Amino acid sequence: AEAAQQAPREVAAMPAARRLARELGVDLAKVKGTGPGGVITVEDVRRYAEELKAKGGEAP
Amino acid sequence: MKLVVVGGGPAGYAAAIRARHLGIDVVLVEAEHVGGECTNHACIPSKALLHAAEVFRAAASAPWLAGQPSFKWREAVAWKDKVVERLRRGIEFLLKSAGVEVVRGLARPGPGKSVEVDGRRIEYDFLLLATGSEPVELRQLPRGGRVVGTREVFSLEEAPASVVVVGGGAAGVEAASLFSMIGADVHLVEVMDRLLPGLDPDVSRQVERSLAGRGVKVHTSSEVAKATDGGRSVRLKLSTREGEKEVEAELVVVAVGRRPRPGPFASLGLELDSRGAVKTDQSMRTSLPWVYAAGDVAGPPYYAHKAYAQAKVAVENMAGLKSAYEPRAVPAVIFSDPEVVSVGLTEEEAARRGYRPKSARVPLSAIGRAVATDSSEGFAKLVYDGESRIVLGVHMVGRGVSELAGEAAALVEFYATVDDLALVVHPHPTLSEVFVELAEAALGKPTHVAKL
Amino acid sequence: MKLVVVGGGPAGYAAAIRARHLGIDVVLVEAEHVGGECTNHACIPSKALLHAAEVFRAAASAPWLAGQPSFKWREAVAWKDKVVERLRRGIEFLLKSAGVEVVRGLARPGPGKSVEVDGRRIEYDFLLLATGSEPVELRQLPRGGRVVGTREVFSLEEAPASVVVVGGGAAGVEAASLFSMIGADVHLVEVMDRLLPGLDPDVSRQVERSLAGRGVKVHTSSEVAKATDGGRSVRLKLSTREGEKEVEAELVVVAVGRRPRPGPFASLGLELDSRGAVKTDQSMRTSLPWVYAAGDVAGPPYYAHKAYAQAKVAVENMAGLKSAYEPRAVPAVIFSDPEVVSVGLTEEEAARRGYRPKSARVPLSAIGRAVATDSSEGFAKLVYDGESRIVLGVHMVGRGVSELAGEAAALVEFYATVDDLALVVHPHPTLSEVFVELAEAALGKPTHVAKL
Ligand SMILES: Cc1cc2nc3c(=O)[nH]c(=O)nc-3n(C[C@H](O)[C@H](O)[C@H](O)COP(=O)(O)OP(=O)(O)OC[C@H]3O[C@@H](n4cnc5c(N)ncnc54)[C@H](O)[C@@H]3O)c2cc1C
Ligand SMILES: Cc1cc2nc3c(=O)[nH]c(=O)nc-3n(C[C@H](O)[C@H](O)[C@H](O)COP(=O)(O)OP(=O)(O)OC[C@H]3O[C@@H](n4cnc5c(N)ncnc54)[C@H](O)[C@@H]3O)c2cc1C
Repeated sequence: AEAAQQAPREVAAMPAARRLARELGVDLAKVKGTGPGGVITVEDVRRYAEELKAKGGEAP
Repeated sequence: MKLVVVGGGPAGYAAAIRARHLGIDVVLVEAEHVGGECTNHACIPSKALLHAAEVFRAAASAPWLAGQPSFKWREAVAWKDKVVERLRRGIEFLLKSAGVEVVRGLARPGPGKSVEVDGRRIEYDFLLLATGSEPVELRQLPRGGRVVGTREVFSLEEAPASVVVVGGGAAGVEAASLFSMIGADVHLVEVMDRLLPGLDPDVSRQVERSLAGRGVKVHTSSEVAKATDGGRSVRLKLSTREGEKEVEAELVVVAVGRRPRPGPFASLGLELDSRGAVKTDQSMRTSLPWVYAAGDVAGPPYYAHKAYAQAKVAVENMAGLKSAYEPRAVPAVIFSDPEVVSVGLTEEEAARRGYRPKSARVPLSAIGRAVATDSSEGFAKLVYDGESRIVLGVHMVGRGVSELAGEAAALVEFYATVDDLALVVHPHPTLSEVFVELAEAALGKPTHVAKL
Repeated sequence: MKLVVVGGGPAGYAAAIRARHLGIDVVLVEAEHVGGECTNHACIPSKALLHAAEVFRAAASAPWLAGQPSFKWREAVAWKDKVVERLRRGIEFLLKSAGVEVVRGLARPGPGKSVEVDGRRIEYDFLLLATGSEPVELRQLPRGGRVVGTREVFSLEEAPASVVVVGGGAAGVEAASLFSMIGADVHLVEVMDRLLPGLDPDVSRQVERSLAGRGVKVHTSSEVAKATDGGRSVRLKLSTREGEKEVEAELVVVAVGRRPRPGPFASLGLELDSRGAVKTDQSMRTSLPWVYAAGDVAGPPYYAHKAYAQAKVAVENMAGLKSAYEPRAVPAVIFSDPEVVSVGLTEEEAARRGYRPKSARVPLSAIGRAVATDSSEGFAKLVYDGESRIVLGVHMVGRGVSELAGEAAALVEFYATVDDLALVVHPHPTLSEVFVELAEAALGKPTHVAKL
């Protein structure tokens, strides 16, 4: 599991974004990053989760 | 909700405090002293004595000081004891302020969800095992008399004039540094073909060169075959690649590693790995859903900061938060002279994981502060992915580099690229400028290293 | 394409080297020595002597050393000279390796796009002004005799037994530290109501307390009204809020700031700002499109690392790259004892820019390494936005904090949130753990500080 997670082309996300994604069950691969160099920030995860909720009505 | 934490080391006390923040009732059971091995017998005493030795070394080698100083071991130990006591009392105070009940004694599993301490039964909803680790012994070199473990080193009555340190890992290299800095005759014996075998090979080479430069006799690919106590000294027969050797010293320090210590809790039937470490998932939950483990008992790497991080994750999960222990970088720092830092991946590890690693290297002699503090021996190496240019690892040897490990970890955690790093303005003159230099070297435009 | 760089300090030499990487032909003109003020007379000599003094201070206050050391000023100066020479030669070597032509002499503007040096005319396509700054003088305290500037301090024949330092900015606080560490009787005079008036007020307070604790007499809201040279000492009349005071010392050091020095290039008619700094845009281009400026001549802040960063931007733009000088954080570091770091915004500045700043504060006494190195005086403060939780600034006072400024800058540049920071594993025991502690304090769950 560790190897797969650290594998290249992994999604670049800040630590708190990784953690929030886990908390909300968000797939980081689908989130667009707006941080330096396109890194996914906590804000990005939050925005994505809200958009999903607005669209589908159900939890992401 | 009630949590019993067994063990008051970094894992245990951090867990107890974080649990209180989350509104959990906590009893912490500790057999010896809060602060654990780390505060009382390992991290702190070693760093305090290394600091004392460094003050001596710097003074003794400074051409601008008159009056040759001499190192008073007993006074250094007494000062170290004060440091330890101050920090231990600090932890006691923090636990008290947080409302943690601390129970003294050896905990054992009780019936159902309970532990027993000196006949007292304490029930829990969750149990956190934070029982740490114990030293690995060498059959051919049993401790006793002039053969000691790392704990004893920091409380010796007198400084030995000669020492053989057996084990070239972090603790061994620190012990060899300590004694050589205060003028002892030191042998360092390592079974593998280099010191610090887990780290970048360039790091090992530099550390060997630096120690040898101060007179430490480094014996790699060498094993202790036999020990003979001669009363006033111990004689060790080493079997090495080049045949047998004999070394002799007043003191032998065995520092050949540690092993997880579930102790009486082994009887819970928790799943263990091949090393004997309690197996956990990323939430630090063991094979029994109400039992968590954190710190050394959950296996390597054996660092207090790993213990802190795991402990917090464990109690957050008990409180229903979905945190996970999944750092990209857990710094390894060795407080030897020179210091060693290893954060993230080495080139070899990176290649194994499918990256296309490249590296950049900068000698510390290129850094103004290193020269201006008489500390220009050593180097820093940056490992990054050749395609994405993301920083994967940082490896350094040099006096003072320990304080750069935090930034290195942040770079790896933040997926910083070398392009990003090159644009972070680092103050002049500091050692931390080496980060800019490394990034520029990676980009083919170093300022303070001649381009070949 | 041909570039002439005037001035071989941090701005000038970094520009010349970067320009060569970009394939630009470069002539660098330097009137004194490459390395500029910084390497030869400021950053490096001050840090080398502060290091020497710190080795003495640490040794003299260590209960584990026998034999009271004494500080030999001349030997310290001689060692400092060697450090400076080694670094200056290093820069000469780097320039040579990069293929930069170095011309000695004072450059003046020539006709058209040329400069003249001792009658030689050198044509250029682009000119970079990297002429640095010069000390501001005090009318009532002209330099000469026992009244010296910062340059002279580092080459005094003898250490003064008593000193008045006039100016409580970075250079003044460093000079006061230096002399007080080696046992001189020191007065420090500042016209504003606190030392380091540009920084966080808590920082000023701590520095004042620490200096006072070592016996430095700090006079804030005080101005030199009159100076009388008594031959073996100088007497200064200070006008203070509480009326007049008199102080006397063997040496007076004037460190009341610096001012940009375009020198002969003022005649080019470049636009200057109210301070006399050459105005530039973010590409470091002046009002003449073929003239760029970088470093002190382009105005404050006066730091070598700012000079490096601007210089690289300037030449990158000459080469057609669209880089810009727009850092979010330019660290301020003062290498006094204790050291001072200020990175990014203070709370006040953050509020002015429309953030909703909050702050967290951690005393260094909460950090194991600080206690184990006898350096627990001081604190760290994190400023972050209350809404986004993005780190806006870090302000610290304490022995050894200078090496933490790079990480602080990285946090600000990478828009790290306190949540991100709390998850970066920092090694134990290091000062850098204060970052985790600050982040946890901001999140209301500090581990090593009691929550009230
Ligand atoms: C010489 C040396 C130097 C080191 N230096 C560093 C360093 O600089 N930095 C670093 O990060 N790491 C260092 N380490 C490693 C570090 O000490 C450990 O990683 C750390 O102590 C692990 O913390 P822990 O809480 O898991 O266990 P410990 O600190 O070992 O604490 C476990 C505690 O549990 C108690 N306990 C165990 N079983 C029971 C029971 N059944 N009932 C009650 N109490 C029990 C023990 O008495 C002990 O106090 C060093 C180790 C050594 C040997
Ligand atoms: C006491 C003191 C301590 C300091 N400590 C630090 C510190 O620790 N860290 C830090 O970052 N900053 C420090 N500074 C500030 C730092 O020295 C300056 O910011 C830095 O030197 C600016 O670099 P520069 O290249 O712009 O100019 P300078 O270093 O001043 O270099 C300018 C060069 O241009 C040459 N020159 C000028 N005009 C001409 C001409 N017409 N023709 C030919 N050559 C010319 C000069 O001879 C000089 O060598 C300190 C300053 C002082 C006074």
